[in-house]
Amino acid sequence: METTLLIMLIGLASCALLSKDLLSGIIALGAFSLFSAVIFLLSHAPDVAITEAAVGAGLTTIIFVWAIRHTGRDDR
Amino acid sequence: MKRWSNPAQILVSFIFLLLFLPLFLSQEPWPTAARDILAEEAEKQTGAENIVSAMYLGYRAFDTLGETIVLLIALSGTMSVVSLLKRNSEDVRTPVSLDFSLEEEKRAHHRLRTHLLEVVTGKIGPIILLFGFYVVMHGHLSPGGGFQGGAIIASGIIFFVLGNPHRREESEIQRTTLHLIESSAFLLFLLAALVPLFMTGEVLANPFEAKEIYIIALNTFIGLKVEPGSH
Amino acid sequence: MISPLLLLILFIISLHALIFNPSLMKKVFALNILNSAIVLLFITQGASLGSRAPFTTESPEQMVDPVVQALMLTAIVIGVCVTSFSLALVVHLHSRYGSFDYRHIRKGIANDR
Amino acid sequence: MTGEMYLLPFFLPLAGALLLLFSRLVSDHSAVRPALRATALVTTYGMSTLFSIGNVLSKSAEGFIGGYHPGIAIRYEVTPILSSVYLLAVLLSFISELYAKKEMRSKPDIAAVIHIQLAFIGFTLISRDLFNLFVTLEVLGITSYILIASGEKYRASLASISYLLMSSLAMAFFLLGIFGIYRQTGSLDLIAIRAYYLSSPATYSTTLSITSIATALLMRTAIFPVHTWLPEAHASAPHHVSALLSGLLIKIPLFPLALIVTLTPASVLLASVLLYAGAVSAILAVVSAFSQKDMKRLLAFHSVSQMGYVVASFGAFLIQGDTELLYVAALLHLTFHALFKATLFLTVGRVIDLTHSKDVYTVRNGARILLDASRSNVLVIIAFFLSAFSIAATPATNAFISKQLITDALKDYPLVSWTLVATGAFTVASFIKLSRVFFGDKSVPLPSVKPERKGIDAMILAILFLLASSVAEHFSLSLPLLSSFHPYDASHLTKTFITIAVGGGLYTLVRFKRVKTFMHAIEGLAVSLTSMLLSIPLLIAFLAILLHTVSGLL
Repeated sequence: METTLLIMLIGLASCALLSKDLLSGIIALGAFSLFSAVIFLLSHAPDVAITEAAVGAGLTTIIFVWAIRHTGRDDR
Repeated sequence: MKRWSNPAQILVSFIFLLLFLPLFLSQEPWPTAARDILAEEAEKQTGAENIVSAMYLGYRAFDTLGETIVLLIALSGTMSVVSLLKRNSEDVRTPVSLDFSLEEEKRAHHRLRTHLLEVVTGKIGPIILLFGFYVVMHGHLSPGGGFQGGAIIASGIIFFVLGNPHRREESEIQRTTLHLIESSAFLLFLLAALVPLFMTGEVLANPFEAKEIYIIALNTFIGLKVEPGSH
Repeated sequence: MISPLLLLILFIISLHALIFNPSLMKKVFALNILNSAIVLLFITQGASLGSRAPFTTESPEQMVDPVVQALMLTAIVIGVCVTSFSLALVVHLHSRYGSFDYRHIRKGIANDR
Repeated sequence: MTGEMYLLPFFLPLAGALLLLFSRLVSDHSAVRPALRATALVTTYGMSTLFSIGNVLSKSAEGFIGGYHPGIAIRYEVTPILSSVYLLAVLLSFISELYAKKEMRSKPDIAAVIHIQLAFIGFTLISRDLFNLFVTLEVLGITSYILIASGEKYRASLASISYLLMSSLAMAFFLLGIFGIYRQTGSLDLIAIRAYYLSSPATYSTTLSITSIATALLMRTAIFPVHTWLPEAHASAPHHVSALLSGLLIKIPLFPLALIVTLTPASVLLASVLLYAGAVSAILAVVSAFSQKDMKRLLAFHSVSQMGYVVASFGAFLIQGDTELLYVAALLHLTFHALFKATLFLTVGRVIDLTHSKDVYTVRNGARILLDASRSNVLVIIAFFLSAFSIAATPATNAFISKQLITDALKDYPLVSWTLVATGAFTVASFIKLSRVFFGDKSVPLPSVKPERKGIDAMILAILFLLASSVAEHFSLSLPLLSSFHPYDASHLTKTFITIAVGGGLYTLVRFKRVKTFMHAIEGLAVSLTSMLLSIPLLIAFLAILLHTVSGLL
């Protein structure tokens, strides 16, 4: 289970780092955080999971979206 | 096509992979000394059943102080850079809801989407706020605590703001309120750190008979601190 | 055994992007992933001790290590703060030079002087 | 004082920062605002000075924050030496804030950042816990990114984000190092970790973890080859920030570094790396400094170079372990450098502000321009020349003592010692170059400048420097440890005069065309962000392999 999730994380990370469209990159990053939160939960770390979900998947995504609203979504 | 990943660079990264391999794959058993002490003493010393909270706000509350201060100054730094941006661009007075949509999505025929957003956020917002307060107050018993709860409350507020497309940013008033909450939370946290110094001679020690009060208080202060910080 | 290896791969992918990708935005992405990789490493390895979340219970020998969890809470928050400030700087630079590529920005700054 | 009252001076700046944050709530024209600001200044600088003096005069104290269980809680240690370094930090932050008092009044946030930085400088000094060091270093990092970017220039923003990326990468490796050490020792307390490594063999993972942490600290100290962020960051920041960062902040990570170096069983090797890296850093940076056109870049490269002296003697001290002389030499030079580098940045900053140019080749008549602006600027000119003489280590200045002490104490390592003497000659040359800015042809018409009313700061600045300088020199010579050290005997004076003469000679060499093209080539060298970032994992890997193979051979 953990292995599958980790492989998905690697996929999402590559997706975020390679995509030319920043918005899809940000969504991939958000999904990355969400899956890491699931891994934390599976590793018996509920506190870290709740933090990662609230902060990593929530706030960070909002900050990123705010940023590309000011810059445009092309990675130029 | 991608000039930044030529073979030489991939080789360099591969060498790093080999060099750091032993650190990641080390097979030594994980140390248990700290866990055993904590399992024995944490609840007695701090009053928190959640041992992570006991660590975070008891044994290592000093790290948490550093963390909240990072949050405080990163926020004020970000704000000061952002205020430079606003000065340069004309669309200062866009509604907050549009702040989170991209350029081409500002058009009128996306109204339906906004309407949907309005209804959903209006219903979910209060529940999120309630849940946030629950997480803050129960940090010593269950997973979560001030930081997480604060972040959840902040998301709830962002939901409210998103759901209300007609509201303009009353930036001046809002900023003052935020500053007030933020500074008072910092004051309370600092008091929580320093008052024990004069009561018991230790910084950040737990001065109460009922130990969990201190943890709940710290959780609340951090929640207060985070909540405006996340806007 | 397999999960630390995967985390190492994740670490190296983000390290590679952080160093070699010229786009500042992608560098910030990579920094985020780099931090997450280390946090994941701490938590998954710290969980090798047992099979219970760290709450006071009758069987402390089955509990995972609470120390690393508390440390990682702090590390996650600090990571987010650094990300938000760096994004503000990136947006600030982009507003003037219209690019995320640091080479382009540096040229622009040299021309401005 | 009892218990953790020792910690009080380190918390007071936080209270000061808090007052400044509250002052944002008051309207701009209200009288409450200056009152809050004044209280903040008194709390931060006045009261923490008082309590720190108390700490310096009393014995060392150690304990765990919150008085919790050893092994889990955060260990701290307050010693008189650390308290004196903290006093220096208080002094420099105060000068820096005073210099920019107009800006500080309109931006209480930035002033609060300076206060918070001061508090965390203290925490970094006293912390004896690995993860707590990570947190305090992150706070110091984020405060410096914000301060660098506070100049609102795009150049400063790029410098700030380059520094941010490089330092966050280094801190990621720091965290990885914590992982390596914690999984072996099960502890974060540096004293316990040291005890563990004394009794167990070092594996490659151990070495890798320790070098990861050491590299992060070296990067903050700006030692070759991870110094590349510094010149641009310190040159593009506002003047008072440059003074604060160059004078103070780059020195703080040295203290945790000394703790980390002594953790490893191969500490002697790592310390020798410090010794030679310091020397290389000193000579390379001074050559770059000599070639610079931008006045502030020139000064920034000198910071790297002077840190080379300090790190070299720190390294030698850690190799020998019991030679107090080297430690004292390093600390004295660190203190003196903090004083004169801050003064140099502030005085040169004044010239830059008045002439609107940073070009060391075209700005002339600086002294007359300064005097035209305000009569009291004569003190600025005096302060500049005193600090220039100090950094060039001419007799009767404070750094003369410390540099002689360092080169003397390093006599067991002739290569390093002579490199540092050569560095001295280049330092003299580049300060002749910089001083030309103040002179010029009397017949040339001056650009018209607005008269300014900054006299009081200039006076405070110059007087503080004069006081500090003479007190420091007097004090250092009266240390019992230095009773057998005579800086004013024939051999030292001859060496100094030869160095100065060679420096003058080097300066005249600039007339030759070949030298000029060479200098232009060095000045044009721009380090790309990629190589900046790459240098960190490369250095970690290099050090780890070096230490591991060499200690395996021994």
